[in-house]
Amino acid sequence: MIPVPGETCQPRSTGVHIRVLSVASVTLDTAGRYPYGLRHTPCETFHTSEAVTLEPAPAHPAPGSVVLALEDVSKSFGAVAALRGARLELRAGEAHALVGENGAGKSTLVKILAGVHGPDSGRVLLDGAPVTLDNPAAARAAGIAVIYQEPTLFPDLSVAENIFMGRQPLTGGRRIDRRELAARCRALFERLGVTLDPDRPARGLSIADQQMIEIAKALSFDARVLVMDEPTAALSGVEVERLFTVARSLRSSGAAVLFISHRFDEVFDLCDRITVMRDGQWVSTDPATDLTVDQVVRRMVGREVASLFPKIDVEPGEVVLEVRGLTRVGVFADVSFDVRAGEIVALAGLVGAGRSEVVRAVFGVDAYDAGSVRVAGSQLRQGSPAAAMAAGLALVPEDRRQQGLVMELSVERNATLTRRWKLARFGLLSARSERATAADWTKRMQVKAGKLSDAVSTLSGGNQQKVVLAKWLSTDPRVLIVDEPTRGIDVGTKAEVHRLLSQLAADGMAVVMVSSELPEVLGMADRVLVMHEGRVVADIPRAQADEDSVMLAATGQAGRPAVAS
Amino acid sequence: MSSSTKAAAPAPVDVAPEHTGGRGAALVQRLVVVRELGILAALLLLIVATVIANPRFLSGQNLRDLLLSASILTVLAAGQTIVIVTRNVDLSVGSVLGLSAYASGTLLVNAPGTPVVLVILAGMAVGAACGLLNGAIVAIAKVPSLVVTLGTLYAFRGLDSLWASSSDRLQINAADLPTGFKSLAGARLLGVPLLFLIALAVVLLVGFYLRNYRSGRELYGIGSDPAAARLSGIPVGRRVLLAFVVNGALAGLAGVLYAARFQTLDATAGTGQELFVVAAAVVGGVAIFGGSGSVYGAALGALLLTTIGTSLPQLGLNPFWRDAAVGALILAAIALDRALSLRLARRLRGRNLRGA
Amino acid sequence: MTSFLSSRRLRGGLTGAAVAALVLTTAACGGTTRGEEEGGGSAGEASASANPDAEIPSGLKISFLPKQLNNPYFAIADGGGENAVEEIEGEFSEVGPSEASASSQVSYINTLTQQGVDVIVTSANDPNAICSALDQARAGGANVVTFDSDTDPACRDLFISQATSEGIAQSQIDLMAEQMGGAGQVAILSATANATNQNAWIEIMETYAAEKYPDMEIVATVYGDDEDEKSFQETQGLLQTYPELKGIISPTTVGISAAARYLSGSEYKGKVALTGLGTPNQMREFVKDGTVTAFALWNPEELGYLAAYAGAALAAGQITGAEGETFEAGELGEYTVEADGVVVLGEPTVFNADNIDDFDF
Amino acid sequence: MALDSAHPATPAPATPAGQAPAERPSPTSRLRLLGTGDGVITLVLVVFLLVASFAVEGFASTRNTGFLLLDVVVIVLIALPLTLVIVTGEIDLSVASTVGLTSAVMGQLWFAGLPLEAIIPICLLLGGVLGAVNGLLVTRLGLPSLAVTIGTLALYRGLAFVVLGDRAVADFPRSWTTWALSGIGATGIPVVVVPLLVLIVLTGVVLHATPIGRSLYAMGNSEDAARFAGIDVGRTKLWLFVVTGVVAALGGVYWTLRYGSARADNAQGLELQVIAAILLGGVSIFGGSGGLVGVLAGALLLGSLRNALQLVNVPSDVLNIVTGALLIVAVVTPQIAARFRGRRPRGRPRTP
Repeated sequence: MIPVPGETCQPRSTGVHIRVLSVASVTLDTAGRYPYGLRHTPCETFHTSEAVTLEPAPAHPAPGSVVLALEDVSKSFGAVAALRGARLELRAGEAHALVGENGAGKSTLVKILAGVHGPDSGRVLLDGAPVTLDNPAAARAAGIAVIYQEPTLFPDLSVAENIFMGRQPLTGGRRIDRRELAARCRALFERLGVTLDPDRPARGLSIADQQMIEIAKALSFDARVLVMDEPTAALSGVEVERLFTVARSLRSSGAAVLFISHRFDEVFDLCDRITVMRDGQWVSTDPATDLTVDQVVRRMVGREVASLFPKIDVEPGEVVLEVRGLTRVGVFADVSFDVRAGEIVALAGLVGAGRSEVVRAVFGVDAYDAGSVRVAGSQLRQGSPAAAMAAGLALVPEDRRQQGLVMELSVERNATLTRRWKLARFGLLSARSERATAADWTKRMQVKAGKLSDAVSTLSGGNQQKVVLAKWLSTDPRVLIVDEPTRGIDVGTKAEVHRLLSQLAADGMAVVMVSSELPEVLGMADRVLVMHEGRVVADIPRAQADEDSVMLAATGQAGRPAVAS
Repeated sequence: MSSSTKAAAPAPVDVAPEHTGGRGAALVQRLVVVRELGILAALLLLIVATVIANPRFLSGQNLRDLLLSASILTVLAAGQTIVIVTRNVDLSVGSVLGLSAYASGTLLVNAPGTPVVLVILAGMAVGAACGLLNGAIVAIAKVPSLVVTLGTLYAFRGLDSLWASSSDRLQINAADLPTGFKSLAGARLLGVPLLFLIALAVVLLVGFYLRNYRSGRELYGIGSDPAAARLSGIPVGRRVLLAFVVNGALAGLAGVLYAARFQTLDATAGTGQELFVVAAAVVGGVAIFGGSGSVYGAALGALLLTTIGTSLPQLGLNPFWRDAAVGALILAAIALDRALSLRLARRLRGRNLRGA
Repeated sequence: MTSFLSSRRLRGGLTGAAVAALVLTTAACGGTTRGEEEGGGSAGEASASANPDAEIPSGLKISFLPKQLNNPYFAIADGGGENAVEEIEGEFSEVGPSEASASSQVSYINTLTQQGVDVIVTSANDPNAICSALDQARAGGANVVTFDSDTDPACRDLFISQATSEGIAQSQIDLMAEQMGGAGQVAILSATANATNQNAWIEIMETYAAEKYPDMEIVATVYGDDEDEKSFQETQGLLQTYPELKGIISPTTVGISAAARYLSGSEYKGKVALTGLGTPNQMREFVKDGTVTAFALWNPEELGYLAAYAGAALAAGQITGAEGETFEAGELGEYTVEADGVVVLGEPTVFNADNIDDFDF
Repeated sequence: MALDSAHPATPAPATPAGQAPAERPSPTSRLRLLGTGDGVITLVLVVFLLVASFAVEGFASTRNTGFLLLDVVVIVLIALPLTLVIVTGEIDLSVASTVGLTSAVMGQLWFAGLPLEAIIPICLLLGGVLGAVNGLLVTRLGLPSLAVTIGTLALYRGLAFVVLGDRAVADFPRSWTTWALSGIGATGIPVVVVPLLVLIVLTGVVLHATPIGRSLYAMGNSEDAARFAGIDVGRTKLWLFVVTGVVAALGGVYWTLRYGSARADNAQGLELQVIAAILLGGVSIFGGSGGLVGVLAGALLLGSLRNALQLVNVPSDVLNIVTGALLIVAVVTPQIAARFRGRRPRGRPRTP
C-alpha cells in the first residue's frame, strides 16, 4: 500500500507525473502511524501498478541569483513577537518551500513580503538593494505576487475584473478595453485549463475556483516572485497539479516561487530548497534533496512528537449523541452516527467535505432540512444553540477568531459568556462572581494571560484556544464537539489540549472531534468517521484506522478493498 | 457501532470549473436588467395610472416640469452613487447644496456679469471643498462616513445660515439675479429643459466613468471588499477621498441648478434633501453597503421619486402620502434586492456544488 | 435558557416600568376625554390696573423671537422693532431657531425667561405648543406680545395684527375678482395648514367670495409650508389638476413669490391671475414682467415697530392689554387695544406697477 | 510558544490590511464600572458645567436647570434603547418619525373622543408594532438596519401626515400638560425626571450588569461568536427594535403633552440629535463598545452647551456648527489618539 520512494504515479485525469516522496524514511510514531502533518496526494498508482511509470520528474533548471531576501526581520503585534530575526532568500528560477508549524510566523512573513505589514526591524532586499514595501501596491510594483490561503476577491465584480483590477488593458482614451480584458482573461484561463466565464461575478464561486482566479491574477502580471500561502488547502488533486504546472512554468521562466504548505509531499514534489521556521525564527535552509520529511518535521517541532497523543483507553458507556439522517441540501446528506460517553469520535475528511457544517447543524448554529439529533435520548430542537447547550452540548468552533471568541472583549467576559445566566443572581451579574469563575477556569486550563480584564485578542493562539475550551467546559457538557481543536496553536499547548480531551473522555464525556490533521485523528480517536462530499463514507474503529484507510475513504475511494471491514 | 465501512455512493469527483462557465454572466446581466426594468416598470405604471386620472399629465408643460423637478435630485443621486458604491454615505449633500446655491447667488449679486459657466464652476468648487473636508476626515481619520457627514450636515448648514445672516442679504430674490442666469431655468433644447439635459449629461458621464475607467472600477472594488481592495494595492484612502470630492462637486452643481431654477435663495435651500437622495439611490438598486449598483438606476430612482411627488395629488391622493410612499418604496427596493441576490447566489451556488 | 428569556426579560423590564409609571399617574384621573376639559386658563387676564401716563423707562430689554431666523419678512419686521427700541432707548435683541419649529421656539422662550427680558415679541409656529413656555415667561415677569401669527390669547398680553382679518381677506378677493373678471375657478396657496392667521383669512375669503362674487369658485386650498420649493411644486400641481383655473391667491410671501416664479416661466403666464400677500422686493420683477398685476401687504417694518412700542407700553404699565386702552406708538401715532387684546396695524397697502418702486422691503 | 498568534488560521483577508487584530485598543477597560471608562466625555461635561456656571449668567439656577432638563428628557429617553441597539451593531433612524406618528395618532384618537387612559396604551402598542416592523425586516429578511430605518423614517413620518394632515390637536387637558412640565417642589427639576431616572437605572443595569447586557456587547463585537455561544442574536435584536419603538412612542406621548400639541411634524429631525448624543457619549457606531454613562453625559453636554450658548446670545447657526463639529471631534479624537499611542485605529468596514 505504501508507495516506494522515488516512484512516480499518474493521477487519473491529468498527464502529469507526481514524484512520490521518500515515504520510507519517515519515522513512524509508537502506534506505527505517520507523524504530524503528513498527507498523501491521492493517486491510484498506490494500488495498481499498471499506471506507474518510471519517468524521472522534470529536471529543475539551475537556480540563479538572489531576487528577494529578508534579513533579520522582526515584527511584533502588541506584546506578541511574531517574527524574531527571520531570514529568507529566494533565487530566480527556484521553487522555495517555507515550512513551519502554525504560529511559526509564516503568515506574518508573507504579509511583510506582500507589503501588508512593515517590519519593525531588519531589511528587505530586492536584487540586493534594500526596498520598502509599505503597501501592497509597492510589493506588486516590485513584482511580488501573493496568493493567500483564502482568496481575496471582490464578490460584486466580474471574474475578469478581479484578475486585472488596477491593471485593466486600456484603449487610447485611458478607457478600459473590455474586449481585450475578456480576451486576456480567456487566454489566462486557457493557460490554466480553466473554463470560467470571465464576465460572471466572483460571488458564489467555489473556493477552488476563487483560488484559480487568484492564480490567474498572479500569473497575469508576470511576477518575479510568486508567494503561495497554503494555496492547496482547498484544492483537489487535479487542481493542485494544475497549480503546480503553473508554478513550474513560472519557475522555468526565471521567477522565484515561495511555497508554503503543510503537505510535505507537495513540498518535496515542487520545491528545490526548504526553509524551516520555528517560533518566529529562522531554523534552516537546505536543498530539498538533502532533507527527509523526518528531518523537516524535527526541525519544525523542535522536539519529539510522539508524546502528542496521550490517549487513554476507555470503555465506552451509553449512547449520548444520536444523529440520524441529517441533511442540508447541497451541503451534506444523510449523515448518521452515534457517540457514546467516554468515546472520542473523529470526523475526518478533506477540506470542504462538510464536517464542520455537520457539527454546526448538530449544535444548532445552522439549520438542516431533514434528519434528527438526539441527546441522551431526547430530540433536540433544530436551529437553537441555546437548546443544544441546555441539552448538554458544547461546540468549540473551527474559527477561533470569528466564532470561538469575541476578540475585543476581555478574557473574563469570554470565559463566562456561556455561563452568564448561571452566574447571575436575580438576573444580575456581579463583577466579582464573573471574575472568580473566570479566574478559576483560566487557572484550571493554565491560561497564560496578563490580566483577566485584558482583551482576549492579546493572548497567543494557544491561550485563546484554552479560553474557548474553558468557556465550554464550564458549562459542564455531556457532549463536547471540538472543530479543529489544535489549529494554529503551538506544540506544547497542542499536547495539553490532547491530554485534556483524553482526560475528559476518560471522565465519561462524549467527544466529537473534527480535524484535518490525520495524525491527530489517528492518535486521538476511538472511532473515525470519514466524510466525503457531504456524506459519511466510512466508520473505522481505532484498531483499523490508519493513514491509508482514512485517506482512501476521504478521497472517495472507500469502495476499494483497501479498508478492511 | 462496530466497524463497518459505510459505502455510500459518492457523486463522481468532478472538477468545479467545468460547471461554472457560460451562463453566469447572462444570469447576472438578466438580474441587473430585471432590477432596472423594475423601476422603469413602476415608473410607467405610475404614469399610466396618473394619465388615466388626468390626461393632462402628459402635456408638454407637465413633462417639462417633471423633468425639471427631477434634474436636481438626479444630479445629487449620481454623486451619492459614487460614494455609496465605496461603502460610504454622504448625508451632508443637502447642506452642501444650500451652501453652493447661496454662494453662487452671492457671486451673481456681486458680479452680475459672471458667465454662467464660471458660476457653475464656482458652485462646484464650493461643493468640492465641502466634499474634500468630508472625504479627508473619512479617509485620514478612518471614521465612519455616516457619523462624519451627519456632523457636517449640521456644520455646513450652520455655515450657510451664518453667512446669510451676516451678509446684508438674507434672501437672494429673482430680481437680484441677472436675466442671463435666470433664463437657464426656462431654457430648452429641442423642447427638453436645459437643466435636465445637464443632469442627463452628469449621469452619462458618471456612468461612463464608473464603468470604463480603472479608478471607477476600483471604487466598486473598495465597496465590494475593502480588505481585499487594500491587499490588491488599491489606494483606498485616495479613492474614497476622490469619491467624496466628486460627490461634493456634484452637490455643488446641484446647488447652482437649484439657484437657477428656484431663484429664491436663502439658508434653507436643500434642507432634508439627503433623505431623498439616499432614497433615490437605494430605490435605484445601489446597495447601501457598497460594491454594486449603477448610476443609471439611481437616476431612474430619482425620476420615480419625483414623479410620485407630482402624481399623487393628481391621482386624488393626499400629497401627505408622498413621504409614506417614498418610505414604502425604499423598503420594497431593498427587500427586492435582497431577494434577487439570494436567488442569484442560489443559482450560482447550485451550479458549482458537487455531490451531496 | 438564554436569549429568549433574556429578551423577554429585557422587554418586560423596560416596558413594564414605563407602563407602570404611566398607569400610576393616570389611574387617579379616571377616564380623561376630550370635551370634559376644565375651563380655559385664566392666565390672560391682567390683574394690575393701567396707568396711561406712565413713562416708558429706558433700558427695557425687548427681545424679538420670530418664527425662524433668516426669513426676510421677519428680518424686516424685527428691523422695525429695533428702530422702535432705539427710540425708547431700550436694549434690543433678536433670537430664534434656524428652522421654523415650535419646540425650538420653546427653548428660546425659556432662554429669554432665564435672561429676564422685559418684553418678548414673538410670532408663533404653533398657537398652543409655545403657550406654557410663554406662561412661564410671564410668570417670570416678561410681557408677551405676539405679532403676525397669534397664540392662544390666554398666553399673551397683546397680539399685533397686521390688519383685520376681514381687511386682508376681502382686499385679496377684491383684487382677484378685479384681475380675473369675477367669475371662474380660484385656488388658494397657503402656508402651513395650522397657521392661525392663514386659516382665519381663508375662512373669511370663502364666505366673502360666496357673497359678493357668486361666480367665483374657490376650488382648492393647498399648502406650500412656507417653503419655496414646496410652494413652487404645489403651484405646478394646481395648474395640472385644475386646467380651468383662472387665478391663485397666495396669502403668504413665500407662496406668492414661488407661484409668481412658476407662472412667469410657464405657458400660464398672463393667463392665470395671481395675487396675495408679498413683499415689493420679491415681487418687483413679476409685476414688471406682467405675471402679477397687483398684490397687497402691510408694511412688516411698521408691524415690528408697533409690536415693540406695544410691548414697551405694557412693560411701562401704560396698558395692561384690556380692551379700550390706548398707547402711543412713536411715529405711527395712537393705537387702541381691541377685544381679546388685539391691536390692528391698519389696512394693507396694495402694490402695483405704479407704486412698487416707492417701497424697499 | 507560538508567536504568530495574531494570524493563525485566517490569513490576511480576514482583517483590513495594516491592522493587526491584536493591536486593537481594548474596550474592555471601558466596560468596567458601569461604562465610566467614557470618563473623558463625563469629565468634559463636568468641566463644562462648572465653567458655564461661573461664566454664563443665569446658567446655574433652578429654573434654568428645569429648562435644560426638559429639553433633554426626550432625547435621553430615546437614547436609552437606541444605545442598546447601537451596541449590538444595528441602528434605528426611524425613532423621531415614530415619535411623530405616535403624536399624530394620539391627536387623532383624542379628537375622536377616546379617553387618554386608553389612548396612551394604544400609542405604546403602536410604537411596539412600528419597532417590530423594523426588527422583522432586519432580523428575518436580513436587510441592513441602516437602509430599513431610512425607509421607515420616511414611511412613519409620511403616515403621521396621512393620519393628522397638517392639523394640530391641542386641546389636551391642562392637568396633563401641566404635569408634563411641572417641577418637583421648588427644585426646578421636572417631575418626569423621576420615571426617566428609573428607566435610566434599569437600562444601565440591563446593559452593564445582566447576562443580556453581556450578550449585547458580544453580538455587537462578533455576531458569529455570539451565535456560537448560544445567544439568539435575531430574537434579541428583534426585541430591541420593539422596545425602541415602544420607548419612542412613550417619547411621542410625552412630547405631545409637554408641548400640548399633537402634530405630525413633532420631533422632526430628533433622530440626529439622539444619535449625536449617543456617539458623542463614546458608543461605537459599529457596535460592541460604549456605556450608558457616556451616553447620558453626551446628551447632557449637547443640551447644556446649547442652553449656555443660547443664554449668551450665540446665534442658532453657530449652535449647529458647534454640534456638528463636536460630533466629528468626538469620533476623530480617539482615532487620532490611538495613532499617537502607536496603535492603528480600529475600523471595521461594516457600516458606511
